Order: sequence, then structure tokens, then C-alpha cells
Amino acid sequence: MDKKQIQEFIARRVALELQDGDLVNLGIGLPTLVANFVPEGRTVLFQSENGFIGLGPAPEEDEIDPCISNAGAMPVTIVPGGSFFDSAMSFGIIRGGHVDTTVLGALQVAENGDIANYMIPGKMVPGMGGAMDLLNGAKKTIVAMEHTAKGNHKLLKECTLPLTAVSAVDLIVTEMGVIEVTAKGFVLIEQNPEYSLEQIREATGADLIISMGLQKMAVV
Amino acid sequence: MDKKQIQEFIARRVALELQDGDLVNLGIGLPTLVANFVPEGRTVLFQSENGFIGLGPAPEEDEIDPCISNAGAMPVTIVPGGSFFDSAMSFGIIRGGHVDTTVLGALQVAENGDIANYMIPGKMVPGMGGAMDLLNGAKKTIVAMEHTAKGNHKLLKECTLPLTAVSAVDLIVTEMGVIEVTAKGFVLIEQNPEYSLEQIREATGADLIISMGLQKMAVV
Amino acid sequence: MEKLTNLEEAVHLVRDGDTIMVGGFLAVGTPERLIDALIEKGAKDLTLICNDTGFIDRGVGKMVVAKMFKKIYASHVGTNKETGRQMMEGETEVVLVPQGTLIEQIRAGGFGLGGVLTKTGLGTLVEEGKQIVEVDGERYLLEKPMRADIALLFAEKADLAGNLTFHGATRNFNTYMGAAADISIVEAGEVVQIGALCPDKVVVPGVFVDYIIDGGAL
Amino acid sequence: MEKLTNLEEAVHLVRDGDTIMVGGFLAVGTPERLIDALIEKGAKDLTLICNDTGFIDRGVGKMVVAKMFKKIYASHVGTNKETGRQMMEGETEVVLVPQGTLIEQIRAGGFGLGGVLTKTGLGTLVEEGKQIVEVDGERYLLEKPMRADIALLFAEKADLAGNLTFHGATRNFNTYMGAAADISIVEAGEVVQIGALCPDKVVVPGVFVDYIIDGGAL
Repeated sequence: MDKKQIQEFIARRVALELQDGDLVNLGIGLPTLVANFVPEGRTVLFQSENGFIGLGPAPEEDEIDPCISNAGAMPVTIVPGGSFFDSAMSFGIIRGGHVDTTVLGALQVAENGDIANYMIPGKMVPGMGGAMDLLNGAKKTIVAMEHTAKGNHKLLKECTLPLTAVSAVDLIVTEMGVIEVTAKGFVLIEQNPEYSLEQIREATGADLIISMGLQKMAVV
Repeated sequence: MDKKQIQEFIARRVALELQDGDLVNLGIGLPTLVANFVPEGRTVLFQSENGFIGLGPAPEEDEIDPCISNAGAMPVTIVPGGSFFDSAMSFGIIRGGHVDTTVLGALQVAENGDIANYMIPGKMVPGMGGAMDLLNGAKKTIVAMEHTAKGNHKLLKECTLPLTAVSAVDLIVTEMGVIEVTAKGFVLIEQNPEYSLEQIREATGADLIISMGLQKMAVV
Repeated sequence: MEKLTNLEEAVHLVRDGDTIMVGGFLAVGTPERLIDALIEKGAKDLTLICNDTGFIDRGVGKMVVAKMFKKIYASHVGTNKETGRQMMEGETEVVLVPQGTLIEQIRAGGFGLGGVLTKTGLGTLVEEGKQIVEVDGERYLLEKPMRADIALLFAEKADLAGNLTFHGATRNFNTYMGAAADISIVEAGEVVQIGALCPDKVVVPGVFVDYIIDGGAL
Repeated sequence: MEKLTNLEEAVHLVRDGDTIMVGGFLAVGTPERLIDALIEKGAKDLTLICNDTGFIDRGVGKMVVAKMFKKIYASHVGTNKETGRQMMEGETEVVLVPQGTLIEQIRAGGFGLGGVLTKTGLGTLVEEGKQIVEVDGERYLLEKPMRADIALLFAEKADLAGNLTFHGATRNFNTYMGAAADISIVEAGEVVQIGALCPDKVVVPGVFVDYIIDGGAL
């Protein structure tokens, strides 16, 4: 799989986690792709932390409304039944636990659920935006990312980069498999048959418990 | 003066305190009368803590809108340029210091500005409603009340009833005069010539400093 | 999820001992039909969180008369003499809360905030037993977040997704109580189809509304 | 008070060293004309409070390029490489604040609250040097209220009393910054007469708006 295929593969698997009636916040980048693969028969509403519920697909060129954009400033639409609000309401929804699922990327995830995804000191300091609130507030946090970064481990015993939140991650979906973050550490619950358990273990910088009920990785 | 005349007299004097452009909150009862006497040429907006700015006069019987009432549940109107909002916004406006003047009644006022106006233990416990927030938040607090209650002092060295707020009162307007609450205590700045200084002193349960610039009580 | 339901099913969500929040300010913006149905169904030992206790024949005051509350949090109870009687005779516990603090405690409960820091109530009975937090040398009362099992709310219009709009002074406590309750039920003057409300005009997003009752025009 | 003014008079209210709040989210809902006029007028050593620093050629980012800030509070600066450069080279101090905390700090500043109690940031660099408050055994970060000298805001419509309405995702930080600033200036896409806005549809009451600029349609 090339990078684009890997991203779509991950997004298709994440989409299976979304339940009918869920309110979902998708991070910029790979997580945004998840919206394209919501399983048929499930109605999912997407929240955009810049101020609305009911994030719809990008508009046609001639139908762009400069006042309607997503949290990455890209033109989008709002679906029927959506509503606009301000940032205080938006983060009340987030911090108050009213978002069912948030999907974010990560630089590092530790086996206790710690996550680092907002800065590399001295190199890249974009800021946390709404990520810290989402990680603390959403009922379920899914990290959607490639398993390693240019061969370097991203799944670790402990994060070495500044944390975005403590013990916040519930599930990790990569091109290699699906990993639950449990009190015992990382548990592989689904495996992409393209990779051997040995390969997945090697690509993981912490102990990897293999679930008794390990399954083949499902995708939409 | 009978009771009604006294109340109107007090309200007419309080109205002089309202400045052009002020946002004003009037308590239930006597303070509500103040709205009738805003000096000509001054535009004053009234806030109603139940949720709007632009409180207007009572409507004709056949124009009553059950959704538009004041903080005493009486039908009112909203003036052009007014707006409705919820209680969080209403008290954000109040607590945040955006109300220029609040006019309230009182059971007792102490010479340091302490005020008691929400309960008589064991007898009358209606609750503070929005009064505690108004007393803490408004830029200027005016107490509008009769000078005594059936002969009992209401202006005291110290309040004996449970306080609504500490050091909150700036000005007291009664049928006898106008009293500033200063660091030195009560200062009579205007006198209703119908009462002698001796009478006013006797009706006051604390020291009464007579202002060097004492004036005849003004009314609209 | 289908949010539209009927009065009977809605009030059966309220169980004895529940904490309920009820919208309205002196019965303006109160879901009267929900209250009537709940009185008819019956429920006891409830705790009420509401701006006030309305009147004996209007608003949440009707539930006070029906003796449904063991405890009441309100900013004002003076318009309902039955609340005063129950309080004086020790039948019902009444906790008086400054109005601006009460709404902010509800908002904090719904918005995941740890509490409210306010000067309102300092130096009064309201301060008793509460934590004082100092911020840059200024003292503030720490008032805790409030939550409820059920919120009974009123709106002018609701769409089938639960988005709400309001008219006049009916918003008061109705806008945040849905966020602070596990289940929120809205009596709307008019129920409209999804798409019928302009997303710019929605005051409360549907995420805070679990059930809608068509209350009919006032 | 006459609130309608022009760009030139408005930007002269901003003095060197001021703290300014600017509405907008990645330049959506930002008062571009006010920013352009302020850049033309010039001002230095400003402190900025804003959700983000926009882009080098759009939103408040243009002021970053013009080197008008000595300090910036924002939740995100990654879309403006000039902010990153100034931060890395020590020219401008950048304080990163979680987005939900930042808006709540501004609201607290405008609404007379002593601070914000949130779990967001616990266990991260955001916690450093801050007070922890325990409420019922749960730990919360105490984040202080924020205020500014001037707020530069955007709205869809403003009436001459300063009441504001919004379209789309442009509300973001525009709704509370006016309350938290000593002087607030709103660039409105359309300025209408008093009475032209339905009081049910007003999002920000005029009490929070000191000056209005007719910015013209987008």
C-alpha cells in the first residue's frame, strides 16, 4: 500500500467504530477521511470545533460560503439538522462529555494511554488547538495513524515528547492492526494479515499483548 | 405624603442619577417606578435579569405576549434595539460589571454599605433572586426605600439581618433625603425640606454626617 | 434516535428520588404540560433545581403543592407560599442559591468545568461551609457544578433533531439544563422537520436534547 | 452614544503596548479591514489574545508579519510560519493555551468570574506554575480570567445599538471578547437601523459593543 492507500485503509477501519446516532469530532489530516466511510445505515453527526454540528462534505467550487469552513479552514457544508454556535458552546460540548468519539492523529502513544501530538520542542510547535479538550472530554478517543514514523516507534512504554493528555487514548488503529489501550497495556485485537505478529511486535515500542480473540482486521 | 406619593417622590429623585447611555437594572416594587421618570434627553436602557435588555412599558391588555415579562412575571414590552438572552448571559452582564446602575429596596443598610434585603429568619425567606449578583456586579448601587419601617431604623451602624452583600451600597434615596455611603459613614448630601435635620438624624440608626454642600432634595 | 415522544412515555422516565431540573422563570418558559403529566403520574422524594418555585397554580409550583420534593435548590421561593410553609415546617429542605451562581453551576455541570468562582455571596450565609479560592489576591467562593437525572425544558420550536429556538424571555435556564442532565425532555410549542430551522438561528443544539414533546401553541 | 465610526478613528483607539483580542478562527470571522487599517496606522509591543495566528496574508497573521506583537496567547500557530520563526528566534513570546480553556478564560474575564476550573491540560506543560484546585476529590487546573484593552471583532450584521448577528462558523471567539475588553470595535458586514434586528435573533447584545465599522459585504 502507498501512503494514500494506508491512510484510506486506516480510515475505513476507524469508521466501523462509529455508532448510529454518535456525535463525532475528527482531527485534521487522516482522521478527516473517516467521514467518507461511515457504514451504511448509521447516521453520524460530525462536530467541527470551530463552531458547528453537522459538518458536511466540501461544496462545489461555485457554492463555497466563506463563512462555512472546517477546523482546518477548508470550505465545507452543513447538513440539515445542523447548527452553528460559538467556541464557548463548542468546547462546552467537548469538555462536557457530549462528543461520543474523537479521532486524532498522534506523534506518540504510551501503553497507559498517554498521548503526545502537539509539539516537538525546538522543531515544530504548532500548538494544541482543541486537542487537549477533545482528549479530556470525548467519551471515546481513537488514535488513527501509521504504526511507525520512518521506522521509528510511535507506540511506546512512555512518551518522550510533551504530552497532550494523560491516559486518554482508548483505541489505536494503524495499517498493521487495531490495538486497545487497557490497564495491562497495548492489546492487539485485530491484525492486518499483510503483517506478521512478529512484524507488528517489532514495529511497537512497548509490550504487545495478543488478544485471545484476535481477529483479522475489518474494514468498511 | 401618603405611601404612594412617598414612593413616587423617591423614584423621581433616583431617576436623576441615571445618565445618558446607562444600562440600568431596577428591582421589583418601588425601584420599578423609576423607569417612569427618566429625565428628558437621556436614553437609558433597562435590563431585566430574567433575560433581556430593553425593558419597555406594560402593553395594552390585547397586546400581551405571555413570553415577554419582567423579573416579577408582569407583562412588559421590549423597545427597539433590545435583545433577549438566557440567564447565563444575563448574569454575565450583571456579574461582569456591565450594568451601570442597579436600584434596589432594602430592609437594612449599614454605614459601611452592607445591605440586608432578602430574608427575615423564621418569618420571611423569599430568597435573594438576582440581588446578590446585582449588588456585587453593578457599577453603582442605589437603595431606594422609605427611611424607616413603621418607625424602626433601617439605616444602621450594623445590619442585624442576614446580609445580601458586603459594602455594596453607594447611595440611599429616601423620602427624607439623599445619603452617600462613604468611608466615613453616611453623609447626607440632600435634604427634603419637609423634614428637619433633627428629624432625619432621629430616623437614622447611625451617625449622619451632614455634607458641607448640603442641598435641597432635587426631583425630576 | 427518534426523539419525538409523548407525554406519558416522557414522564415515566422520572423515577422516585431523582434530581430534576426544570426550566422557566416565574413560570415563563416552563413546560406546563410536562409538569401536569408528571403530577398525574406521580413521583416522590424528588430534588428540584429551578430558578424559583413559581406559583401554587402555575409552573413548577404545582409540583410543590403536590408535595413531590424533598429538597429544592432555587434563587427565589417568595411567590409560592406553599414552598414557604413546607420550608418553615421542615417538610422540605430549601437551599437558596444566588440566581447568577445557580445558572453558572448548571452550565459548569453540563460543560465539564470543576466549579464556579464568584464573589457573589461572599460575606453572606451563602458562603457557609464553602471553599474560598484566592486568585491574584482576590477572594472567590467556589460553587460546585450541578447535574440532574432529568431536565424538563420548554422551547418555542424544536426540530426532530432536537435543535431549539426561543421567543422572548423564555430562555432563562432552558438553554443549559439539557447539557447538565442525563436525560432532557423538551416541551416545544411547535415541532418542525429537520431542515426547517436555519442553523444560524438555533439557540440550543440538538445534542443536548433527548426527547421532544409537541406541546402545542401556548 | 453614537457607536458607528470609521476605520481611521477606530484604529486610533489602539495604543502601543495594548493587549488586544481579535475574533476569528483561522481568519474565518476575523475583521480584515480593521486589521489592515491597524497595520497601516501602526502600533507596537502589542499583546495578542486570539484563537490562532491565521495565515501570513490573512487574518491576524498579517499583524504578525508586521511584527506588531511582543506576546501572543493562542491555541494554535502552526498555519503561520512567521509566528513560528519569531517564537523560535525569541522575538515574540508565544503562550499556547488549549482552545476550550482560552475561550472560557475570556468569558470569565468578561463575566466577572474568578477563573476557570478545567481538567484540560492536567499532566501537561500547560499545568506548569498553575494552581490546582480540588473539588470533591477531583483535581482541576485553575486558569485565570483574561481581559484586554481592545477587542477587534467581526459580525454578519450590527444594528446601531451594537446588537450583533452571525452567519456560519464566524462566531467562534467573537461572541465573548467584547465583554472582556475595555473597548470593543466590531466590523460588521452590514450595519442596520435600530429595530431592524429581531430581538430573538440577536446573538451578542449591544452592551458589549462600543464601536461599529461598516465593513461592507465579504
